[in-house]
Amino acid sequence: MTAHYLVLSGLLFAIGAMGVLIRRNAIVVFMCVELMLNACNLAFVTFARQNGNLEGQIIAFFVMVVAAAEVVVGLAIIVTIFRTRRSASVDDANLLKY
Amino acid sequence: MNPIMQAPTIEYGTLAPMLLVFGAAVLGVLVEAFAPRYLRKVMQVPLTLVSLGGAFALVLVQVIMRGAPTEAVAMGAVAVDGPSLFIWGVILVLSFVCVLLVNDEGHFVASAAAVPGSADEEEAEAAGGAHTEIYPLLLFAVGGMMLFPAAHDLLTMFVGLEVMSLPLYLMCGLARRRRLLSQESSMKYFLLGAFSSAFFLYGTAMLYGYAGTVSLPGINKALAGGALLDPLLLIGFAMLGVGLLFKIGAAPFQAWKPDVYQGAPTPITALMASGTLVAAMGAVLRVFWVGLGNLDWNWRPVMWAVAALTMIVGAVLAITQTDIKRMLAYSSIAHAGFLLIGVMATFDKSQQNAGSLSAILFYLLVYSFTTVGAFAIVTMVRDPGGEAGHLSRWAGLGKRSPLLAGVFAFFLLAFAGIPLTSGFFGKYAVFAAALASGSESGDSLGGWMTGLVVLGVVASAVAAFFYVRVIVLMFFSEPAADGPSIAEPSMGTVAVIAVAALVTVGVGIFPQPMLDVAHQAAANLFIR
Amino acid sequence: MESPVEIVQHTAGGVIGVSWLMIAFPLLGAAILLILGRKTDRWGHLLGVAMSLASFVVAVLAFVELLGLSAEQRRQAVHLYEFIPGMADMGLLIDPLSISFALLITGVGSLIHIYSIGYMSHDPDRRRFFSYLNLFVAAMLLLVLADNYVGLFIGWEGVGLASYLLIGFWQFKPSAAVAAKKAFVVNRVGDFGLLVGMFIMWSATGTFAFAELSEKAGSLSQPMVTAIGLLLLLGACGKSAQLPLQSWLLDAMEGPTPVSALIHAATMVTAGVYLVVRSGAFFFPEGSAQALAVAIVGAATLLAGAIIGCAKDDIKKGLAGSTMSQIGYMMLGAGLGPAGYAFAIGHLITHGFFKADMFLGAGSVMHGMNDEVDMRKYGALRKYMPITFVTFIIGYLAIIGFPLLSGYFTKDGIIETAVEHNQVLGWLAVIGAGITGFYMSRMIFMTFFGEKRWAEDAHPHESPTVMTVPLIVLSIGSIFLGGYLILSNRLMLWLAPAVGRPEELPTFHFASTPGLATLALVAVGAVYAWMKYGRAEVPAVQPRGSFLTTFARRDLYGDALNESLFMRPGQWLTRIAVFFDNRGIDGVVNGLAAGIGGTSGRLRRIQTGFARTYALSILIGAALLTGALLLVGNI
Amino acid sequence: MSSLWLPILLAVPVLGAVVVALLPKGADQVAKQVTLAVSLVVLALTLVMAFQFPSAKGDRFKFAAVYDWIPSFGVHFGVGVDGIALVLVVLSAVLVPIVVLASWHDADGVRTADGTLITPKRSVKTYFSLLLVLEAMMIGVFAATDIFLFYVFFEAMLIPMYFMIGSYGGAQRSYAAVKFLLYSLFGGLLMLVAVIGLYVVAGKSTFMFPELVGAIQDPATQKWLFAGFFIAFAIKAPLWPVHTWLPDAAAQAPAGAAVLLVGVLDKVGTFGMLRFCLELFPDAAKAFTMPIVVLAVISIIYGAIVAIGQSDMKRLIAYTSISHFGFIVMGVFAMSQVAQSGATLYMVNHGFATGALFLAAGFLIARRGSPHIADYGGAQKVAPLLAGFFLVAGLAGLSLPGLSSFVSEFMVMTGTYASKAHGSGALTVAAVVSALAVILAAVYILWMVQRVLNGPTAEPVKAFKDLNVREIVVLAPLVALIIGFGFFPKPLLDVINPAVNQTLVNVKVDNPAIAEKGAGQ
Repeated sequence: MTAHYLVLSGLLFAIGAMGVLIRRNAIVVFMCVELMLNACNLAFVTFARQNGNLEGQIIAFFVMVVAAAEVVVGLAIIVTIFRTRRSASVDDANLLKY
Repeated sequence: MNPIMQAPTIEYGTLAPMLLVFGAAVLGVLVEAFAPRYLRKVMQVPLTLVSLGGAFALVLVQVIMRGAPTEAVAMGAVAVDGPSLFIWGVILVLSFVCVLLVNDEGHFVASAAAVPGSADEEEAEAAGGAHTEIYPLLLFAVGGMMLFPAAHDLLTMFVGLEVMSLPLYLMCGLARRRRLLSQESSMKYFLLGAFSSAFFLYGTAMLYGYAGTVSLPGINKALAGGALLDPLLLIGFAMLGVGLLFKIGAAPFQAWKPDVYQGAPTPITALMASGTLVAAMGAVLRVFWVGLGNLDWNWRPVMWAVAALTMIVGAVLAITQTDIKRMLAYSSIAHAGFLLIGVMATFDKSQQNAGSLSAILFYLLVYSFTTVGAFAIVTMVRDPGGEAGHLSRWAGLGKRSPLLAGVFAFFLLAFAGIPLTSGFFGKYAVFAAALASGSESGDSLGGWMTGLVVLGVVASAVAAFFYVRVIVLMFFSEPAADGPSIAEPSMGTVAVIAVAALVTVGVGIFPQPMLDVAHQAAANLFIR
Repeated sequence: MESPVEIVQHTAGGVIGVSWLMIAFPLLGAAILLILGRKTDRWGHLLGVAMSLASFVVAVLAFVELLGLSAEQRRQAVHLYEFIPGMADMGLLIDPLSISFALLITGVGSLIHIYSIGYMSHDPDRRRFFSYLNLFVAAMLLLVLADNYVGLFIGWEGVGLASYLLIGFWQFKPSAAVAAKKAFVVNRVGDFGLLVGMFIMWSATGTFAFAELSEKAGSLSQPMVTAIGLLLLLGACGKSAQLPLQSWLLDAMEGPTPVSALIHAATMVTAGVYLVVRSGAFFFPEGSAQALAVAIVGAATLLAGAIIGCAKDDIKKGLAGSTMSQIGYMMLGAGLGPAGYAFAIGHLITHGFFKADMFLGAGSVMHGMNDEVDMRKYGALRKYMPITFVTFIIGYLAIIGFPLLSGYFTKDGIIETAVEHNQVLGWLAVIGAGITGFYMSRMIFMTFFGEKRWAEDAHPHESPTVMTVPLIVLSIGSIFLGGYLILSNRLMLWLAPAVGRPEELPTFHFASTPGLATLALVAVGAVYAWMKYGRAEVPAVQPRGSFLTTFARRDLYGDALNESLFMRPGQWLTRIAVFFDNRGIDGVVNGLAAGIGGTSGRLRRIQTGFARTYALSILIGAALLTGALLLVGNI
Repeated sequence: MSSLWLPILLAVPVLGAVVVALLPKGADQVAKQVTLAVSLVVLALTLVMAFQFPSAKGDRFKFAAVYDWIPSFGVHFGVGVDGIALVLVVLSAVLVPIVVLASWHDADGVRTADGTLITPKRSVKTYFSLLLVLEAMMIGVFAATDIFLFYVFFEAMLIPMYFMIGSYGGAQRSYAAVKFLLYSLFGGLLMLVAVIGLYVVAGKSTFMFPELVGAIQDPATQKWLFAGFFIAFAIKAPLWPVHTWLPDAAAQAPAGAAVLLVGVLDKVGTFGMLRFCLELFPDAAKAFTMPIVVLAVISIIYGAIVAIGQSDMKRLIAYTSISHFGFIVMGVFAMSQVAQSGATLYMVNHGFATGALFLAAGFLIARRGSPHIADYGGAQKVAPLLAGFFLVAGLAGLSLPGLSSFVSEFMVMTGTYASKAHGSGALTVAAVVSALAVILAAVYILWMVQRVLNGPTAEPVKAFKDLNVREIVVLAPLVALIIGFGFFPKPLLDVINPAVNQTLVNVKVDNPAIAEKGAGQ
């Protein structure tokens, strides 16, 4: 009965990806990425259950740590940008192109 | 498996180089935490250089004392084999060189947090000290670069990927001049990087679901038996591919490269263009060949298309670039394409693999050194507002400082793959490997390999055009009245350029020694 | 045709052994004059004359030595050196034919050298003139002495070069420059024929040597021989200004008069005749297609030349027309096989004398009349330059074939043989003789008789001795040579070892039907000319003539024809080709480059700078990758 | 036992180049003298070598030297010369000193007779060190017996020439330089694929030419590899329709560089066809002969016609060269001894003839400051010596008998006509058609002569000075060679013929009638 979980994780991942594409606010975009990571976690845990070994669950913990680190870096960058530009919109930052 | 957990064993000796780098990084953090500001730089620089140099020494020791070890260490988490050691060596030298560039004054912002043009930036400027955090960050990145290609299971690889990327995201934002561009590049790099690594992770999950393990050999074993059309497998595989191809900047995942390369501080660009590419290429090889070797008849056609697309996009788009760093970014995309030709030349049943592998390693070596040299020169051509990025500013450089322009022209010729430069032999090695494997019996796409090589040839002809274009600008056109100034180079920069030029010439005339090294490294392939 | 006498490799020393000196002397002269340049201005002309005389002496000695040998020994091959290993050697063939030419070339050549001292005395570039003359003599000698076609061809082009340089000697005159170029190019058309002919010889026999060729020619297939013959004829036409390649000769009169005398009357233009006679093997048997072609070309040209001669007011062009016509006679003769060869060569030699005589005479007239060439501005000159007048008259009588003068014998010989072989051509030749009578008389009357029609500043006077002496010598030759050569077939017997001879020797009748007919027609022509130009007043400006006259004045529309057939289309072709090259081929190349550039310019717009667009591209990429994998997997 | 001749011959100019490059700023005069000295030394060495050639040992490649270079690619530093290579090496060695003298002032900023500056002052020592580097590579490319080494020189050669055109040429120089480089580079890269393919398919794990002869048997493979090599050489030669880079490059390059470009660099193409395309892929060569000969004939006629229509002296000469290269290619592929010897001889003679013509034209242009024929007229009156040399060079260009190019052109055409290699009459047709160029050549050369030298002297031309001593020293040797070999080509042919026979043996053409004919009794 693990299929549902996989579907759910798939949905979450898709939602996250869509969010990245649709939302403008950098923070929100970033949260969507986090959502994708968590979708992965769900998948891992599910598969761990399915395969009957613990690796997946352990991986989940690793991912959380990594995600946390990512948050630190990410927020730092976004905040700096916000301070300089007074806007957190991803689209405002497009001096670099072509 | 027995219920009792045994304590994991770690081969410290074998892992020493990596551990040294990470250790130094942690130490660097402590220095940042406790040492007074005026002491930090004095302590950080030697620490960094020594640790990198030491690590390189340790790699040499490994090779000399124990030959090329081929073992999976740390409970099969890390594979220390010929290719890893080779890549480690290259990365360590490159990063050492890049540190020399980083050292040079004036690349990095005094206080990243301060708003550009604000009072506290003034003050930070006045205080003088730049961010010394750059050094530990760089060390962490290097550590990641070492772990990434050496990882023996996908989890370790993911961790390595992140450890490599996160510091780079930050460092991209630390340019002193043109800070808006710098910050923008850092944000773009960060968001897209995170996005792609999410794909990587999801792919890992799918493969875990398929194989029940994330260790590469395990996956390969599962492939040997299991159904090859399982959607889990294919989807996971594709997602994994996205993450990796993003890092080497293969089309259609190349979009970030020009923006980031242009915005980031040039020394960091140099590091990314050389170190990151090398590491990512290593990872690609390991995943596709160790992890998915049994699936090659399945992924090679797809990789064919990717390689072709990458070469074409890189070469064609570069033609109309007007910013030197952007142009080099596209050229590195094109070169990633050439490297993928080499990747194509490795497959499960081939006797050629050792040859192809060594070709790729050789190519990585020569290309990355030339790249660092080129970027080092870019740092020297300055406008009042910072580096003179726009190509038009380079007009007539050959008249004003023939030596600098000459060396740069030489690097460009090496990129173009003109004989008697290292670049030529790199290209030759890869093309030769591809044709050789293509002509082998049992290659699923024999003739197609030739086609790909011809395509590569055409691409490099197109690419030659924009390298030549820069030479034309520098030598055949009259200098602008208010031409850019040539920065008085620091010892570090000079050393960097000298090393790069030396490698480019030396390997260009006597490639044999380097080839031998590459051969030995590739002799007994990756451990599977 | 099997040449009756084998060529023997010359062994004994003697003059023949060093006969290459004939070529070496003038060549050396030319080299010295050209290399030392202005330094030699003072004595250059003397050196030129000396060298020419020297080689004349050698020729005479060789001639004497050859006389000393028995008929079977009279074909001496002198091997010089290996030219193109395995293909051709440099070697000379000293036989009656070649030595006769050598004598003519060096003899008349020397006289003209001497004459030129006076004629060119006022020209600052006299030294250069003499260097070219020497160059010409050397090349011409190589042409006639070489023992194979390659050597002959080198000489062939050498004389072409000399002629080019001398026609364009006053190159600052655009007309001269154009004429020179025209002469060379038209000649090249002939050379094309000669070249292809040589290709065939080589691929068929693997040799270029006259000796081997005349042996192997018999074994070749008839079509091949015909082809070679016709191609050689094309070459001959170019050099000898025969139809259809006649157009350059009249323009060639732009050159100094001695040049016209030496190159464009006495020697070079007769090279075509030499070629045909020398290549007898390929025009065998007489009456074969190619031989007939030669005769027809000759007949056609002798009429064309004569007609042109009638309409020219420019004395030199008039003479040039008559040269064409006379060479037509020689060709006609040469087309008749061994029977005609002797007469052709004979006429060639005598013509060399009397035509040179008249050209030099014309030159002498021009010398006295400030280089005026329009006969309508002459008249009554006999009183003012008597020697010139007398010598010219002798030449005149010779050419119209006044009984017992040189021309009479040689031309009559040709006509009679022609009539024997081919009625039509024969009688055409007779008619031609009549026309000759007319236009030559016209020239005489307009120049030396009638009223003065001079320009104001003209002060005619007799030319200096250095010019008149050659005239006298030449006129003496014009009187006696013909009779000496033809009567009792001296020339025919002399040449026999080289070119063969008909079974039974002809006997010269003084009162043959064609002969008498010729005389009658000539008389008619002369009288008509007297009525028109001697008795009547000669208008100072050219009157609008009848259609026929215009036709003749325009050189029978030869130039117009070339222009509309070759020049115009050629110019168009060139323009088209250039356009195609710049726009077509190069256009494609540049277009390709531009295309790639444009693509790049358009593609880079995809790089919008929006992070989210990049993310989208990543997502799409992921989808593609997955799709592709599934696809490949399912194949 | 490997001889040191060629390695030394290669080393001398390289060292010279280094020395010149390291000279202090402003030592221009010294740079020139050093360059001249070095090139003369090279010439002397080459001549000594050439005279020892007949007695030297070694079956085909004499003065052979083989050292390992890149063992893991099977690449050797292998050099050695057969007759064909030797004459071309000599050609290069002869032309370089002449070019050095000719371009003595090219980098100083050329002024016209009336003192207007055509090309600005540029770095003298760079120019001359490039020249020496180029010389080394020219010698190397002909002497290489290792295909990889040949390729390296083949490509590396482009760079010095690229800079010589690009920074010392005329107004359009950078366009011309880039066009030249990219065109050749593209061809070269295709050839690279073929080179690798040859190595892989032959499976001999060596690049040494002698061992690779006859290594490829499968006709299909031969065709592909042949194509790879041939396209590169056709671009280099250049053959219609990939010729358009030459007029631009030659017209923009300084006269000296143009001489080396047309006189030597382009010969690498025809040399490569003769040496590599034929011997490595005989079957393919035979299979492709007819189409290639057709292209050659097109080049001959087309080049001549377009030349007639040119208004720029240097472009005109370039197009005449395209026509001449057509002859060479035709001779190479006629597969008969006479034709191929003629073609080889043509490579040398064309070097001298076109060299002289380019230099003479260069001297005219240096005086007038314009390459346009229309800007001249009546030069003969004011500069008879220059005019004389120009005329002789031009006549050599229309291959007037008695001048060297005639012998070769005649041999090519005769050999092609007589070639029994293909039985078919097609070759005879080709020969006849190509003979039409004899007429066209007269037109394009003499018309140029007429417009430049003859006629009333144009105003700006009146200021011309005649040749000075340096210029005479430049042209005289060339003209001497042209006339000398015109009457006595035996020395060259005696060296060439055996090598060509060897080629024909390797190509397995049974063409006895011609072969033993031409071989010389």
